[in-house]
Amino acid sequence: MKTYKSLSISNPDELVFGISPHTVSCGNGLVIGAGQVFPEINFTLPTLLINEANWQSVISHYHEICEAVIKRSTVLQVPGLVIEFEQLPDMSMNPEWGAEITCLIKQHLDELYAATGIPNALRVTVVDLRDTDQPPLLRTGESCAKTLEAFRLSAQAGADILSIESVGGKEVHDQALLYADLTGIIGSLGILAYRDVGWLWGQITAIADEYKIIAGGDTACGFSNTAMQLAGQGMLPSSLAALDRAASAPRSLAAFEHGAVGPSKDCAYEGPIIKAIAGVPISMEGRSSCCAHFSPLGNIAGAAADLWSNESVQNINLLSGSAPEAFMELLAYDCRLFNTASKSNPLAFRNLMVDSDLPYSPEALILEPKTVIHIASEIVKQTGGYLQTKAAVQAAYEAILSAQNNGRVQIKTAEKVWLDSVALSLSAVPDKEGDALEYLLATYGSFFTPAAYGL
Amino acid sequence: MKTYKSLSISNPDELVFGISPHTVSCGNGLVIGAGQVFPEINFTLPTLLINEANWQSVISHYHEICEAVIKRSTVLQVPGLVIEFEQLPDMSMNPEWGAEITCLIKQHLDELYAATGIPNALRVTVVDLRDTDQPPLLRTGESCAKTLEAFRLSAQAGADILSIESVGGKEVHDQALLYADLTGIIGSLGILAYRDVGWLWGQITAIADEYKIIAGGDTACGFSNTAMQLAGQGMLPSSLAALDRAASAPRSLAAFEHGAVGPSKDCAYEGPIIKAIAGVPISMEGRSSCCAHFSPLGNIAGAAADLWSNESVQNINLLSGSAPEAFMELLAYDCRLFNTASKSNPLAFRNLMVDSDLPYSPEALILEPKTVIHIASEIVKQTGGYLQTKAAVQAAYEAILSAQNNGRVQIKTAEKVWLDSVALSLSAVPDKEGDALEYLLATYGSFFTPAAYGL
Amino acid sequence: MMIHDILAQLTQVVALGKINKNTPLPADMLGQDGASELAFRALEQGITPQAILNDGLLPGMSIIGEKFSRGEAFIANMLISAQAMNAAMEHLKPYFASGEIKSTGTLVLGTVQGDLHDIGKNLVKMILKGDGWEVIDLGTNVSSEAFLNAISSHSDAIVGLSALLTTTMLNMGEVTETLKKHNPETRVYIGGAPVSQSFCQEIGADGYFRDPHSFAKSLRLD
Amino acid sequence: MMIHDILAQLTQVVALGKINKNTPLPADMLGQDGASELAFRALEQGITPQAILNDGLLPGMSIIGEKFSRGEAFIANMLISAQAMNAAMEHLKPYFASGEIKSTGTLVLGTVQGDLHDIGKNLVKMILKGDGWEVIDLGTNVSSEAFLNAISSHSDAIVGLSALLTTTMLNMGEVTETLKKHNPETRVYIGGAPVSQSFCQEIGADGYFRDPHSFAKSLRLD
Ligand code: B12
Ligand code: B12
Repeated sequence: MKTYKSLSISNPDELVFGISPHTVSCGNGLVIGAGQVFPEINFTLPTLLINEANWQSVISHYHEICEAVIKRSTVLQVPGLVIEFEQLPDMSMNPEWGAEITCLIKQHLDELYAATGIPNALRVTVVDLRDTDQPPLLRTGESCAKTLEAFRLSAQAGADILSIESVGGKEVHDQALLYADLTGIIGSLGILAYRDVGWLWGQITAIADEYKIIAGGDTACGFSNTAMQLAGQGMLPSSLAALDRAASAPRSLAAFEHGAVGPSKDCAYEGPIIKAIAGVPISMEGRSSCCAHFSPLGNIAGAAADLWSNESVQNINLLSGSAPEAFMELLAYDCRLFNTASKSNPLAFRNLMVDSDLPYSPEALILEPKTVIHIASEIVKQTGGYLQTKAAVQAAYEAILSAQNNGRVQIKTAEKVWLDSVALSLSAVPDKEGDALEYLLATYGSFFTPAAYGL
Repeated sequence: MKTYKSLSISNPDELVFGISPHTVSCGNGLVIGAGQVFPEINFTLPTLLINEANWQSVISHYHEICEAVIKRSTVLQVPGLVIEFEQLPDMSMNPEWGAEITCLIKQHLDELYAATGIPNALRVTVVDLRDTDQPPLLRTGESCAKTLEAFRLSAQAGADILSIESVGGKEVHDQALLYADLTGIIGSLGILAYRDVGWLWGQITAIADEYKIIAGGDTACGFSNTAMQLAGQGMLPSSLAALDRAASAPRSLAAFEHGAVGPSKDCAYEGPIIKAIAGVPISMEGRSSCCAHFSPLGNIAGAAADLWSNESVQNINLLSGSAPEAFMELLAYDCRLFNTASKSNPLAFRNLMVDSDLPYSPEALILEPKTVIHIASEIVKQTGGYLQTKAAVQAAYEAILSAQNNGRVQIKTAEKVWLDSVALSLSAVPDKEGDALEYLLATYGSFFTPAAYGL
Repeated sequence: MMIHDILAQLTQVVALGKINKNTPLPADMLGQDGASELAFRALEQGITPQAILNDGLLPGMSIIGEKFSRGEAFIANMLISAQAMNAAMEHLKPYFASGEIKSTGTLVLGTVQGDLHDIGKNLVKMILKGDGWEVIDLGTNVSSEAFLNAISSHSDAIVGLSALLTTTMLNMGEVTETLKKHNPETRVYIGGAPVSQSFCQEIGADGYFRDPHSFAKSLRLD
Repeated sequence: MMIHDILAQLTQVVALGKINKNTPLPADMLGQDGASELAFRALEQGITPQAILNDGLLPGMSIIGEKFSRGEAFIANMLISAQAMNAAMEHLKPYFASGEIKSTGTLVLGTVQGDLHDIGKNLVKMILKGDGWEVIDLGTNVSSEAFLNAISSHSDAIVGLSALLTTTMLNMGEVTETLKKHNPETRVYIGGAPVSQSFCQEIGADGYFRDPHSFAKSLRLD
């Protein structure tokens, strides 16, 4: 296990799109983080049951999507391309199904490379099936075995990069989030999720090594993107979602402590913090993923991106063509902006993206390069997931407070009262991991089993 | 009739997004061209027959769309909003239908203004029904009367801005385009379309004046966007589409000679040339309209935009929400980029957009500010649509040649032969409008009637 | 006017989320009576359990619900109000069992087969509980048979289905069919991001709701 | 080997778009024989009209069609080749009338009611003509009745429908129904940007094609 005691990028002005200290070479001649931002296109099935009867139709959808996005990339002469195949539950439950589609997509990418020389790679994201059981077993049982088998078969079938949106700790975090319980949030992310990600990525890295492919990265999607969505629906204070984002960084960093090398996963908006610490290339999504979810991070998300993604879009028809093809066009143009800026004044463009979102939301503040570096540096001062998570939340809270005080960021009236109460709640968060674990057991004991976390 | 003998903007560095010499005030407190770029959101029905039986369903779609886009604009705090209601044929054929929807949308916008103070306006685009007859009658007959009635009822029902994608001359241009016949193209745009736009906008301006609303502008969509689409499908040389774009500017300028004041219509990519000449604010669309059509102009289209549009998207569900809401989010973020850049260094961002597309296509070259000003200045040196159109094509051709020679723009191998032949074809284009008209009559006489053009 | 007083107080503590004397929130009510104490006292005063529920507790939930709808409160506030209400309900429970008062109704709820998303479903549970519904939560990845079993032992229950995937949403059709075949009277309601009104009609369900509040509201009107 | 020679020459001039001796293009063939002269001469030499069509003209169209598909030629080249072919066909026409050779078939084509977009439809016409089809173009905004009338007088014709609007595409269903009711054997093909394979199945049409080339190709295989 690797531990990060210092930052890979400590100057905010070096945290910029397209460049990361540790580049990643993968797939058909693609080098990520070496100066260019590449599109990472994502897609999914339209309304369609996945079963044997529909299998031919499923396959044709993926063929059709590949043809469309490859055609568009070629026309727009993208400098490189990543396709993410995000499996749907049935495809991981039946890993041969996932493998068949992996193989199909890989073939399209190989043909693209042969025909045009456009470097490319295939990311396969397996579904984390391990919360089928309640409480989740995580390290044992059939759903764990299936999840790992899905990784193995995907690797065999031609995946270049492996990823997952892992769920350990979520069963507690879901509860804590709704009650805005900071100790619960920090404990579930810093103790439970942190331990699970470490264990899981040990397994994934072993598979990646065996097949000589890349262990990409994880995402706290089920944690902080849920928080972001809930805040977007007015269910949670936006500042809570902001704190939750910071809190998720040590948990996602654990993948890199256990062998992942990037590119991190697109929906991991904690990516910039990871990039600052581990120096790995990251995938990000912003306004380009308006097809998949809304967010207060549309532009600022691009500030440090090495891949630029649309998260997901169904294969349905728009007026121009299929939706995946349309979003391929959008990504290609966005990447042209990134890469043209790289040649002249990348910082000016980065700051434009940052400044355009910053005033409107504390969630955007967390992605501001200066704040990112501040949070990252507080994280590396601590040892172990729990203390790191607590420090990250503390740093994020201070950043929000000071930005509120000097008027850099709007805080909605409704959440000012809540924000005022945070200092008190934070002071109640235990200093010792053991105490926090006890709290989790006392408060949420019915939702999780310590054994699932090797506790 | 106004004639333009000099440029409103003659310095390429003053041709920039958000600012136009003659601002337009309209709707609920909206001022266009005074420093900010506003989103112009567009939408249409999903697959659905428009008839009496479905009318309630049609109405609910428009309600639902308005609620969604207004919610998103409010959440993202847009500085202003234009909604374009682009009618579908049945709504102009039954002008009360179009008026009912106009009224419905206007009400939503009034509520938005009352609730949030976000300035806004409603553009209504009527369908040009005048080519129902073949050859089109244009100035007489039932379809002409219906088209004008649709304008009147829309104005009555609450439209703030009137627009149309008019079609006079298209019946000849369609043919000439497929045969890559430059005399035919220049003649159909410079004589026929130019005359028709002038006549039609005399009528529209009168209606706008009567209701004290804004006569927006026209678009050569049926001409040069068709050429762009055909070039995109490999049917025409991209350079021909580029020449056609330049050729369409005098035709669309005719609307401004006859009382239109802007904002021009989103799909009028000839907008920047018009802005340089007439100084009016323009609406543009680029990567943001990936839902509606593909183009080689995704970024460069933004260089001089005063409104930024998505052209059109059906009211269907994406994973995030409805497609109109998703594209509202995209436009809002794009406008944040524009408006944040305006505060610091607008030219740097403009040049980024320009430089990112320029190398890839001669069609992009036509939108480069320097080239725009060159073409515009050649246009104002001439008098009358025909000579202006010829001069525009000549200027565009020279720009393409020189950009090809100094390697600034890629020309595909397949079209080099064609480009080589252009000099000869251009030299064969008559100097006198009368000769060109004779040519049109001889070659395409069965497609049009001179009387429809007052000839 | 004692009756009015104590019910009004109950409404207030529910809306504020004051569960009992010992709970620390809201800070300015430290040591004061909460919903639990007040409900106990109201029963002592001879106020009917039905009146306590209808005129004391439920109006409190409405107040916080409305605040929430206006964006002036968050889900945590709702949840804590629901806890306050539940604390009061503890005292009323015996009367429910004896049939003296009737609960609003029973909702059988679950995320359909193949789908593990459950936050939306959990919110539905919490908010309907707050409205006095008894909720039988079957969890995630729930098969048609499991729904059928649950409904067999609660024949007057209504059913709520949740799905977040464009693939699994189709399983809602199967569940609806199975349930309606067994008992055409069973009302089935659906929700979740990819679902829509037209999809609801397609599969023959009885209603689609964008969020739990509109669901609860509509059930109140039934 | 005269026969082979002149047919090969015909193929070449059609592919290059050399219509007749006097046409200026291609510049390096100025004054040379074009399709018109060569077809006339071939008939004189006693080559059958059917052979001229099948072994001279159509292969020329195939060559330019393939070049077009590979992105090495434009629609204008196709159209000029089609003109060259038509010039040659002028000499063959009498034999068509007499039934000595058969044309590929008849296509009744139009843009459906409510829709005035016609460039796509016109391309279909041009390309199918180039493949030897007789095309009856009903224009735009064509009602079901108009299609029915046209098909009544050409009972063995196939039908092509075009639509560019999400609203008018639904009229394709009505047209198909009307035509099939009248004669279930009538084959109806559809195209246009918003249309798709699944929509085609939905309305019971016989085929959807993304572009005229794939349409023509598939008809060739029939
Ligand atoms: C959080 C999340 C997860 C978490 C789930 C955590 C959990 N315990 O639920 C995790 C990380 C585990 C996850 C996993 C996956 N997810 Co997920 N996930 C999300 C995310 C980000 C938010 C969902 C959420 O909780 N929203 C907040 C809640 C409150 O909203 P809601 O569920 O819509 O509920 C509201 C209403 O709909 C309504 N409601 C809901 N149910 C009901 C029922 C009734 C009766 C009523 C009246 C109302 C109602 O009330 C709620 C409150 O208003 C969405 C993104 C998005 N844009 O929604 C993706 C999303 C749903 N997931 C997606 C995908 C693809 C997956 C995975 C397949 C990814 C993978 N390859 O691993 C897996 C599948 C897991 C499985 N087997 O089901 C896609 C779905 C794409 C598709 N094809 O449909 C989405 C849209 C993301 C994306 N844009 O690509 N996901
Ligand atoms: C040019 C154009 C026009 C021109 C039409 C010129 C003409 N003579 O056709 C004008 C300006 C008149 C026009 C008007 C309108 N248009 Co229009 N138009 C377009 C545009 C830009 C290009 C269409 C085109 O010619 N493409 C090139 C041809 C070659 O492609 P194609 O038609 O798809 O055909 C190809 C294939 O589909 C196939 N094919 C076609 N038919 C068939 C048939 C068969 C049997 C087969 C096998 C194959 C086949 O072969 C062709 C070659 O590959 C599109 C944008 C777009 N993205 O497509 C909008 C578009 C179609 N128009 C649109 C709209 C809204 C309109 C108007 C209602 C606008 C208005 N408010 O006035 C009016 C309606 C007029 C009417 N009554 O029909 C929308 C449709 C939205 C919707 N709801 O469906 C579009 C998509 C623009 C947009 N993105 O918003 N339009």
